[in-house]
Amino acid sequence: MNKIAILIAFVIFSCALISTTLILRPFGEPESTDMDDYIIKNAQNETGANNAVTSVVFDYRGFDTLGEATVLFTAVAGVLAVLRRYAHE
Amino acid sequence: MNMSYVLLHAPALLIAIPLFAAFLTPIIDRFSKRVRNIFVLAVLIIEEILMIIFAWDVFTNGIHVYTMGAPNPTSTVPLQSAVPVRIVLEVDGMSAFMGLISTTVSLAAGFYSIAFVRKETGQGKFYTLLLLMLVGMLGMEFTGDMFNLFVFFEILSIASAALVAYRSYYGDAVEGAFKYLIISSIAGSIVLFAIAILYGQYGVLNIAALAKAMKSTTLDMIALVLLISAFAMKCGSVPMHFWIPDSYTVAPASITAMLVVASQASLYALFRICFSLYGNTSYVATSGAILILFGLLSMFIGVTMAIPQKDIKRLMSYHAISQTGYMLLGVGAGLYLLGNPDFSTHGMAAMEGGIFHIFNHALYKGLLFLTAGAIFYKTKTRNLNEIRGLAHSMKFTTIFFLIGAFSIAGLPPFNGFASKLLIYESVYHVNPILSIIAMLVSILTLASFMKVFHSAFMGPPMKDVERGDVPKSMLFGMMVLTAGIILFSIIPGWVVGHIVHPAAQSLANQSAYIRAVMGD
Amino acid sequence: MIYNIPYMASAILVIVGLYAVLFKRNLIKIAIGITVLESGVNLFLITLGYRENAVAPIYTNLPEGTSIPEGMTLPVPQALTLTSIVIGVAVLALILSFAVKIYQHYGTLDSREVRRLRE
Amino acid sequence: MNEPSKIVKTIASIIFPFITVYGLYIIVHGHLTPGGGFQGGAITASGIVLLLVAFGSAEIAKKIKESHLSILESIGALSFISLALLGLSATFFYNFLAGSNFIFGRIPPFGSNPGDMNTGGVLPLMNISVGLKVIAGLSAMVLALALFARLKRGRKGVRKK
Repeated sequence: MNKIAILIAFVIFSCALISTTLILRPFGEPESTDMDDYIIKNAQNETGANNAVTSVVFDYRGFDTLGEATVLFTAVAGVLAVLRRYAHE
Repeated sequence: MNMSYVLLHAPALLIAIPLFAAFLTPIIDRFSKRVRNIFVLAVLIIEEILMIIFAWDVFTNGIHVYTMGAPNPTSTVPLQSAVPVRIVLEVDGMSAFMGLISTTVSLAAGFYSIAFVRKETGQGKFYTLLLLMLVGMLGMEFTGDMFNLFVFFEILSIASAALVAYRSYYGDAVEGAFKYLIISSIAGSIVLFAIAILYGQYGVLNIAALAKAMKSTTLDMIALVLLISAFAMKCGSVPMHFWIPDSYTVAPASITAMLVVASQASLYALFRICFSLYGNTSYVATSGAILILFGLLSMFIGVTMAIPQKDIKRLMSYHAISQTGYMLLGVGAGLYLLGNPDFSTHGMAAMEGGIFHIFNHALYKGLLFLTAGAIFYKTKTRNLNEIRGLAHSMKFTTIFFLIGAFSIAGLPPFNGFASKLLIYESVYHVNPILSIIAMLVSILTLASFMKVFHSAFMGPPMKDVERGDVPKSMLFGMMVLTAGIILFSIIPGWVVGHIVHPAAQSLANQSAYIRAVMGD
Repeated sequence: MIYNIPYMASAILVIVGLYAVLFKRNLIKIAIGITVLESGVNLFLITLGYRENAVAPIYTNLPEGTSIPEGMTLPVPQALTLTSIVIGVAVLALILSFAVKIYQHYGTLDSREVRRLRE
Repeated sequence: MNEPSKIVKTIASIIFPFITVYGLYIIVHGHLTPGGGFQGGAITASGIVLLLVAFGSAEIAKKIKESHLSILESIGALSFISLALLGLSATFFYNFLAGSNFIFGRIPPFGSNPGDMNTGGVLPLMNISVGLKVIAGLSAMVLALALFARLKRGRKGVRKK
């Protein structure tokens, strides 16, 4: 019973994904690119970096990168905490 | 350091301070354990104070925006651009309200942990992860950017999963954490897929900019369904609730109290998406109806599964599912009525009830989990058949448990009653059956907790339990939450008027949310 | 139809990954499923940033005659993908450490034999 | 499990410096060419993992301690967030070095150029701190898993609850 419910949910989810890919805009022709065009044009004079991707990673969306570094930090702390030695060992 | 400077930078500081402290904790831990404990508590207290000041400012002066990395925090949209380019933090009444809940419960959990995990190894990691959970919650609540929401969602999930597995010498702790992490990462991937669909259509990631550009296409509908299912999965609503008892039961008690708030952060994200992102589309009534349905199922199934439980924390976990149902019901009814002429009367009251219930639930369910942890600390068991007569030795814990139990059952004059009454009265106008089910669930909750009280605290005292209550730091942690409950029980009218109403108002007012970022 | 093949590839990866997570019994296979699922989502993100006949948005030794900005791919999806890859690594590490710990406790990786993971 | 052969050990110790230098190059040139702190850090950490595989975890654990790596990671993360906090004169994450003519403060000419190390403001500094963090973090994670697997191999009794 439980298994059938999971299977139905899985099939519905798959159909949603496939239909998404069919009706999404054509590959390689983005429609509204205001944010990205602004970054490409202004990355050099605002941040001084030649690499626009790095300027996005550390400047325009630097807060995301801080979060990302935190995720890695969290995972390391978690792994070390889970695999630690116990007092009674 | 004058006050206006702090208030201007408060959204970033509130996230940056615990993050900085979390990075610093492993280093301090090497030198002195005592200094580390004091440091962590000091950070939590500073957070609480700063959050209260900041929340008061938000409730009186309206939305705060903070643009990361811009020359000026309020310049959300650059001059040559039509859309926001940088990450914008946007704190409105609802965000500040959730921030208050998170900091309060973290403070209580921090105090409680000092004694509770004293005998464990690896405490440095424990406190680091606890601070990171706070960071994750505050980040989810303050951000105005979809992708940023996802990043903090993952920080919160990973930190919580690691803490659920903290007592990894118990096999089932690791199992519960495994399940939690699998569910979280599936939910995270689905959220990211939905964000990608939205980005592919509109080319922006800011919630306000997306809401302004929203065209109600089929893709938007698919994205909404994906987002609702992912966040409902993560907040423990019924179709995907099975992970809640497993992970709540095995986590250390202070972490279980934090997990309650962590799932409320997902609940907040769910509301934010339904109201602020999809508020002007034609899906509002449908998604409101879906939330009401989830709420009803959660309420009923949660409480019926709670009654036969023998494990005290497992029982409380099922009650947590059931109480989540009240919040979904209240806010869902508000969403269902949004835009109707009825909204200003019943819809608003329903939302206030649901939102007030979020705070109440965090307080009393946090308190109940902490008392369950105190019982476990004393007796080393969670089985209700083995526990009895604790009222003889643990006087304060008994009082705290009774306050929490009366509050969760919605007995007057406790705060649980105030929020439930708002929900009963207002959802009655959507459909009378909803109110009747809600009241029935409330009665069953009371019965269930009276059973727990009778079997755990009454009767002859247990033999092999030393006398005396739990250590002071644990009592103080419980006291923080009890003080909150008592405060809210004495002046519910003032709380609803000055804290809950601004939160509900700001959640319902989508145009103000958009205007704060995009200008007029 | 043909223009959407990259999207479809990513959707199929997501579906395969989800299938492995939902219907496989071995904990390591579940971890593999999560990784495949995340790869699918990452691929979907990065395909959204592609512009036809465009180069990477890096000005160091940019080819002559590249039109700015139309000749460059979108930088934001690349940054998002980087972030989500690192998150995937973090999740995978934690899942594997849980799996190791479960193996230590029960001597098996089959989720049917582990009490709480049965469903 | 057998010890890896001498060939593996020799090749690993020859290749290791090259991997490290390549990883560090990717880190410090992050603002000019494809790459950055995360990518370069992962490459450098993979060199350490290579040593781990070739020489065995016990051998490596004598030289590098998990707790030291954990401290190093904290230092990387702290310097990253401190760089972000230093921008608080304007906003959190404000790039206060760009255009200041101080270290890394130059602005490159618009359009195609050969690339100048001395540009990018705080970006190269952030790349370096994130690189440090990723090297330490990934090595600590792999080392912890390897050591744990080694520790438990000899033990017969599986502890049940």
